[in-house]
Amino acid sequence: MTTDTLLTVDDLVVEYPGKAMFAKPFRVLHGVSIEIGAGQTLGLVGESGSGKTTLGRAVLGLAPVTQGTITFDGQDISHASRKDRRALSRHLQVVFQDPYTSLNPSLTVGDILAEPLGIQGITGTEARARVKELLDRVHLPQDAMSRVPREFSGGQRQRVAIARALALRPKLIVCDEPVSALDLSTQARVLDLLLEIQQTTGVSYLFVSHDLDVVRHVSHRVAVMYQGEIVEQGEARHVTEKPDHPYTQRLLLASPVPDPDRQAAKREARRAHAAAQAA
Amino acid sequence: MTDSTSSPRVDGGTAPAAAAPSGQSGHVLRSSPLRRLLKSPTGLIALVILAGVVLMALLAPLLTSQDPNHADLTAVLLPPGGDHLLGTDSAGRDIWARLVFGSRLTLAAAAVAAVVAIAIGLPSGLVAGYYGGIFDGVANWSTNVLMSLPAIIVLLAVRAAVGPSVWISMVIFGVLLSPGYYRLTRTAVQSVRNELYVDAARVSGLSDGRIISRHVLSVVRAPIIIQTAIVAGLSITVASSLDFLGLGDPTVPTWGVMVSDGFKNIYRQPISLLWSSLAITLVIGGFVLLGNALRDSLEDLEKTKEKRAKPAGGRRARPVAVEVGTEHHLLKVTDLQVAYPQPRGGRKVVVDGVSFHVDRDEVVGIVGESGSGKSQTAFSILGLLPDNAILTRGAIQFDGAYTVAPGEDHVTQSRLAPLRGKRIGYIPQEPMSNLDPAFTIGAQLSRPMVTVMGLSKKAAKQRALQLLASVGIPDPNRTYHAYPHEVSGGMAQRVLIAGAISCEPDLIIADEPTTALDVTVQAEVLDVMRELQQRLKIGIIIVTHNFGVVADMCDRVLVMQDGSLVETGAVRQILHAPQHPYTRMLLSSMLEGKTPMTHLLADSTAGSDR
Amino acid sequence: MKSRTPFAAAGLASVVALTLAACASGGGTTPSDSSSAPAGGGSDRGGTLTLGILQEPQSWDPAQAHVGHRLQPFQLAYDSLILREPDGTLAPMLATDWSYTDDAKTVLELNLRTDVTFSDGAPFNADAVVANIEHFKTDNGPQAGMATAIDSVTAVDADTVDITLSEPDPAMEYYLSQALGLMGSPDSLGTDAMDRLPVGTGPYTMVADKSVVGSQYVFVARDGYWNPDLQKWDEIDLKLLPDVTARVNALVTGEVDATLLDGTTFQQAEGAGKTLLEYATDWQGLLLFDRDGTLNPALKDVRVRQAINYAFDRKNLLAQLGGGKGEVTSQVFGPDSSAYVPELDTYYTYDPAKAKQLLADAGYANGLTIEMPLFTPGGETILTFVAQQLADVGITVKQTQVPIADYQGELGKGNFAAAWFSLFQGPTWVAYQQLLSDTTLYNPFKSTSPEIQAAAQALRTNGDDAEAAQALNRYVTENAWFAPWFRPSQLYYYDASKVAVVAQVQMAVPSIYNYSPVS
Amino acid sequence: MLTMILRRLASGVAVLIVVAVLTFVLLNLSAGNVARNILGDQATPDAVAAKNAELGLDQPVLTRLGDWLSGAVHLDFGKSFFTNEPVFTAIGSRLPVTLAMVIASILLIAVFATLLGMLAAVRRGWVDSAVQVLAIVGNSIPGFVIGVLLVWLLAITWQVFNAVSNISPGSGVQTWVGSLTLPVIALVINGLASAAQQIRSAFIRQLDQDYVRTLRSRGISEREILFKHVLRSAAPAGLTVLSLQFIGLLGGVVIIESIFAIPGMGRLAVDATTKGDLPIVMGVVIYTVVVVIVVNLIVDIINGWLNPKVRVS
Repeated sequence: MTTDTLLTVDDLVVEYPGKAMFAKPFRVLHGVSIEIGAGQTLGLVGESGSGKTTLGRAVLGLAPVTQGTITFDGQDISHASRKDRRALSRHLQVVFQDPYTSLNPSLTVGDILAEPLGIQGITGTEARARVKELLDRVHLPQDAMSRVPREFSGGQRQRVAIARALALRPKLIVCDEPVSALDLSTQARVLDLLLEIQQTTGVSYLFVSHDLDVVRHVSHRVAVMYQGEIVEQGEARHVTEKPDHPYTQRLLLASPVPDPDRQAAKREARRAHAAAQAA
Repeated sequence: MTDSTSSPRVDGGTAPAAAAPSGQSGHVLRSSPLRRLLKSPTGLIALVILAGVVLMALLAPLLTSQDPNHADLTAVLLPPGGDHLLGTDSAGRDIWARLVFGSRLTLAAAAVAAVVAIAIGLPSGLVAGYYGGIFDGVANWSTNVLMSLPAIIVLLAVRAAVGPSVWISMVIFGVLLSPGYYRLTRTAVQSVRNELYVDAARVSGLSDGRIISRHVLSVVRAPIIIQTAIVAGLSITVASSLDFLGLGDPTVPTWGVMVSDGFKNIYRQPISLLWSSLAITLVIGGFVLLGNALRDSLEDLEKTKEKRAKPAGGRRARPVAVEVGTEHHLLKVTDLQVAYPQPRGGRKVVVDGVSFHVDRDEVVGIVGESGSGKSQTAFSILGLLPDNAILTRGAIQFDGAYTVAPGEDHVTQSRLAPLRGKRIGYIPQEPMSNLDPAFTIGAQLSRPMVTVMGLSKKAAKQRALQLLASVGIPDPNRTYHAYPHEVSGGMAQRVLIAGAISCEPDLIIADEPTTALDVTVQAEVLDVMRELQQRLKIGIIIVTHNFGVVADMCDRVLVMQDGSLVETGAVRQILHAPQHPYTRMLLSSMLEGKTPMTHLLADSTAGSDR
Repeated sequence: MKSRTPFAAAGLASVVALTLAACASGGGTTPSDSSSAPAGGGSDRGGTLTLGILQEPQSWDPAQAHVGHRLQPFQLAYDSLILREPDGTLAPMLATDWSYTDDAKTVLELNLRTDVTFSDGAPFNADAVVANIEHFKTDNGPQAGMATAIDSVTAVDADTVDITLSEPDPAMEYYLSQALGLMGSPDSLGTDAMDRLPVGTGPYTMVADKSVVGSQYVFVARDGYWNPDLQKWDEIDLKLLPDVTARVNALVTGEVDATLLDGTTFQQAEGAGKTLLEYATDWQGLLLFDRDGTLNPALKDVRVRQAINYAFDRKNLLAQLGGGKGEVTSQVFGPDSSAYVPELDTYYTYDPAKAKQLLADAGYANGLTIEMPLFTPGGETILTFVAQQLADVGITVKQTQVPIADYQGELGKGNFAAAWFSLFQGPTWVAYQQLLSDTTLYNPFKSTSPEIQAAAQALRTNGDDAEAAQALNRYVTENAWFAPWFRPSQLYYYDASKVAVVAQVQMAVPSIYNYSPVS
Repeated sequence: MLTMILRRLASGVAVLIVVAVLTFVLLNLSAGNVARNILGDQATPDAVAAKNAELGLDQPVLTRLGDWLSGAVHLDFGKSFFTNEPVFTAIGSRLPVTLAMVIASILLIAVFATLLGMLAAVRRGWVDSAVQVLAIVGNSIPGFVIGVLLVWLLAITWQVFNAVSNISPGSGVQTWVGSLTLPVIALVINGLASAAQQIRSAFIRQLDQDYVRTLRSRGISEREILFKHVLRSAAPAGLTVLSLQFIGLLGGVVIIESIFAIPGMGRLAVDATTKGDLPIVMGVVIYTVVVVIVVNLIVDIINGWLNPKVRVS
């Protein structure tokens, strides 16, 4: 795995300045280390406020790196300038959680998809052709180009967001809760699409989610975050089925299953686990 | 810095979303704000007035043959008529000519103030809002200085220092108005700065300048236009007030100068005051109307309401006996249909022909995706649908009496209000937004017990503390005295559950009660609900999209799609042997038990996410 | 009266406006129709008189006293050495008699009353007079110019004072009936307390706790006042109403009993049945300062100045600016002065053709431009007419705005070749001093001529030398040093059911002694 | 909370100093003819020069500014150039008039705007339309037109009120109230409609909140929801609207004072600026800024008290 490591985060600390003038800075990440190999998916799971989104944002340059390093494709990007970022954006892209706010409501889908191309100097017919290709790629109709996000459903918007991320054929896409806001069936379709894209393009994902089931389904490796630290990291199957850390165990046991009898059993297991932890 | 796992599912069943379906249908006509503006009567009136004045200014020489500055000693303060359409002023000048030519300067003066205010306020607001930091601090402080300056004194002092001039006054006034733009822009930019699409643009490497011009400006544009309409009106008011006080530039014909002249001669020729006052009032009114209409057309939030015929036979609906043999059901919904009037006419049906019942000591789950009408059904039972909702069909009976009788098109609050809290409890989806941030948890919890159950304050507090303990809150006393923002989401949801059962209702309606919670918290909250249900033997309706929750809680399940009930049955029957293809599709979308990295759906290549 | 129109109607700034127009002081000796002398008999004292005043005193120190309508409030609390009757004749007051003791008229001796005390109990005597006049010379009040000729003041004995002049001043006795003659208590002179509370020998005393700066002043009759004939009211309230609209409203609704109105408002008072007291104190028109062509060479040519005079339709200007009340004129000296020549009132007539011809003769057939100040607020209508009438004969007026507060200052600085103004018509010597002397504000270019010098020399020793005075008048009129339009009437309205009022010659409002109750 | 107040006060003092310096310099650019204005047309140039020296106007601006500031620190704002009245007294005698008028107006606006806004938000329908129309009309007619109309109708034509509100302190409460009625009506008409409209939208925003539905589901009466919960949550927005109106009234009152001949702060300010009475103008500026700072501070404190989040932290 180390041979073709794409992203390495080493001992990352992120702090936000305090609200008041001399308040102590607020530390969100306490020395986090992860690795993602080329063509691989790292699932990052944790509850709200655990810092998993911040980790993704730090990789994207949207959160301040206080300490530690982020290495992407052999290059230290911990403090990349806006200019470096522009070059980097070819290889590093993002899909956000909320498909309703991640697309500018006043731009057409065509403009949204052409934007990253334009930054890299791809314009005119070439860009138009690429946009068409992208729409195909995410299974959206060609006439979507001239429409605005408001006219699409949540799932379709998320497809647009994915298409935007794919525009420059990146090596890594940070997926920040990409299906959390979607209906069950839509979630399934979007996950299918993400898997399909990985299989055909070999892109890597940093897949952030609070849902262990989702993470298990798409990840090669899984990291579990709890209160700004990674408490467990390893092969997806291992972490999501036989976790070592009590928190991951708790997470696993808390997720309900669609079967009354198995759920009743799981409930009992959870209670037993809780009692054991308390003891 | 915030993980947003708890973000609500979009269209998780809140009423406005159901009433405004544009996000879902995928086939909404795009109507530009301008077109909407033209369609609203106020907008049209405003545009007609303003266009008229602009035309008047442009075509001034064509509209009158008189020289607005020609004084005639022998024709002073003439009444309207003859050579002078609107009469003459105190220097024998033609009022109509002055009105026509005055519109040029009046509008230009307003434009100067607006342009200066925008030129200062907009860029500084953009920079301060986008970058924050020191510039933001300095700009905010300067804004405070500007806003505490007494405008009239500044205008007077500047006038004294540099001489009287409409333009300088308006430039200064523009400076004084710039904080309005600054604040507006800054707030708008700050809200946009944290939008995900701006983050996406940053990730794409878009420069700040491009981000501002491409993503930020488009959002600020609308409020700026509205503010400009207001500022234009204000400038005219201030300019004419200065003239009225005799502090303008009298050598040029502006409407303010004309009012001033008219006011001085109010006893000699009152009508000479009329025209310019009227013109000023009309134009300011035009700007005010334009601002209002623009706001309306941009927000487009106005709920569409249908004129409803008053129910025949008086307001008070007579109680109707329920169908024989159904009295024993705790709740029975019969053929319920709920619709919303649409802005472009017609109605959108969100609940269509739904029938089901709930008995005592029974937990019924309503499952469906967003827009399936499950929350609308729940709110119909509570009688808490938005004002513009119409019950087009059906009936609801509770404990053997109709709350909505057949043939009634709206909820009779006098029937439902006494039931709410006392007989029917409600657990909402979002814990935080459903507690009043201004009151302590204890106050919100004990108040219904005082008003509904008639407990004394002391007894209510006692009981509230017990309830808090019973929903698993470790330190009830602390939580009792805490404000909502001082407790976690999970705790807040427990508080809401405690509130729902506080008056010992027979039926609880839980609308996605755990959707906003972390999965570990969800498990605990469900434990609390189950334990309470078993202890109190109450009926519960759980609205959810999560089959895990259904499996955990429910005895029976209703599956809804597009407002209709597609399948009902016992929980095991539905989960083990679903009949309807939609139910099957939903269940197959579940990830639990699936092989990782495989396709979940056969037809997932079709881009037809609903 | 229209002299007030632009100012008084201007609302806000009329306070300042009246400073400008406050030139109606007085000093003439020509008798006017004083059918009922107010200082006479009527001992029926009683009631409260409420007057709407235009301006409040800046300070109640007598050395800071002003003229005209701004002298009136001082008369409540202070007596003057000499009393000026409504017709302008001088009568004994605190001084029982006075005379020059030398032929050169440089030593004026006054004999004083001995039975008068100040309201703080101090006795009035020669020392008090000396203290007051010396204080007046040093306190730099608005009328300090009245004392410039005074060399020294000495107390001859307890009730006799000699005023020694450095050169004869024919107006000195008049001055002693005005600001210079007001006597304040020596102990209070120059103190801060006196700025706010007058201490004099006058018929009334101010009630401090009912008086509010900027609003109103309440005076009550002083017990034991030495001359009950001048003390006709139990109480006199002055309400400060700078705005003419406010004044007419107050008069109509009975909130004040008498006040000064203007051409835009008097109709309202007539309609409400108020009574008019009409008298003229001012002349109005253009001052053509630049007779030497310093600033505008065209004005050096007498034909240009005459053309300007022929360009004005005086009758219609009076009708529009003065409500038709007053008389047109071409001379700056008033009927009450020795310089007055009746036929000069019609020396210039409205004759645009002649004006154009004169301009053509002077080489300005293609027109010329004159810059004039437009004071704001208030001067808008006037300057519109000036510009229009001159434009009709080919003269373009460039209007430059000057805030009304700075108007006089700007004129005095010589920044304008010509300007509109309204000035009072005093006695000949006073008028000469104001219009033609080389120290006055209104002669910024210090223009003069041998003829004027000669007349001035004759007038210095005898202010009422009619021959010299009329020669002077003829000279400035024929040579068009000014372009006078008319003498507007003051429009003073009062409630005749409550008060009887007699006009005071050469004063913008009547003296306080001229109001008597109607029983 | 206390730190918030202290911080706001410190910032307020800084604002005060900057505004004072700016105004002082600005005014001094135009102070050329003050001595002449004081003395009038008959004063000799020597007398004018003497007056200039007496007033210190022959000193450089910075020297004068220094003198003024050192006086101001000791709360000595000097005397009026024109009336010799100490600035403190001059403002003190006019302050009650203006403040009485402005406060009475703002209280009436607050009460009626809240009632109207609430009614419009809750009832919608014709009440709502009426408030909207009222707001448009109220916003469209300039204040001086309303004032002039009122004088013309109520005082001159019908003679219901005094046209002129010249107030004397000795004249009893009744006269005082009577004379202020008309100006206050004019101010209220001008401010009420827009305040009602904004309070209406604040109410509508609050009524749309989730917790309102939850309160209803608990069986709490509509009246209690409205007056206890919604009113309280809408109050900060309403207070902000009213505080802005208050500040606006302080400036706008000059026109009303002019029409009704009321000897208040506005007229004092305009007269003093026109005449070049620097000490008075500076006094008025300081007073206005202090009032603005105090009003904002009070609003912040009340808002903090209404909002538990701020209160606790």
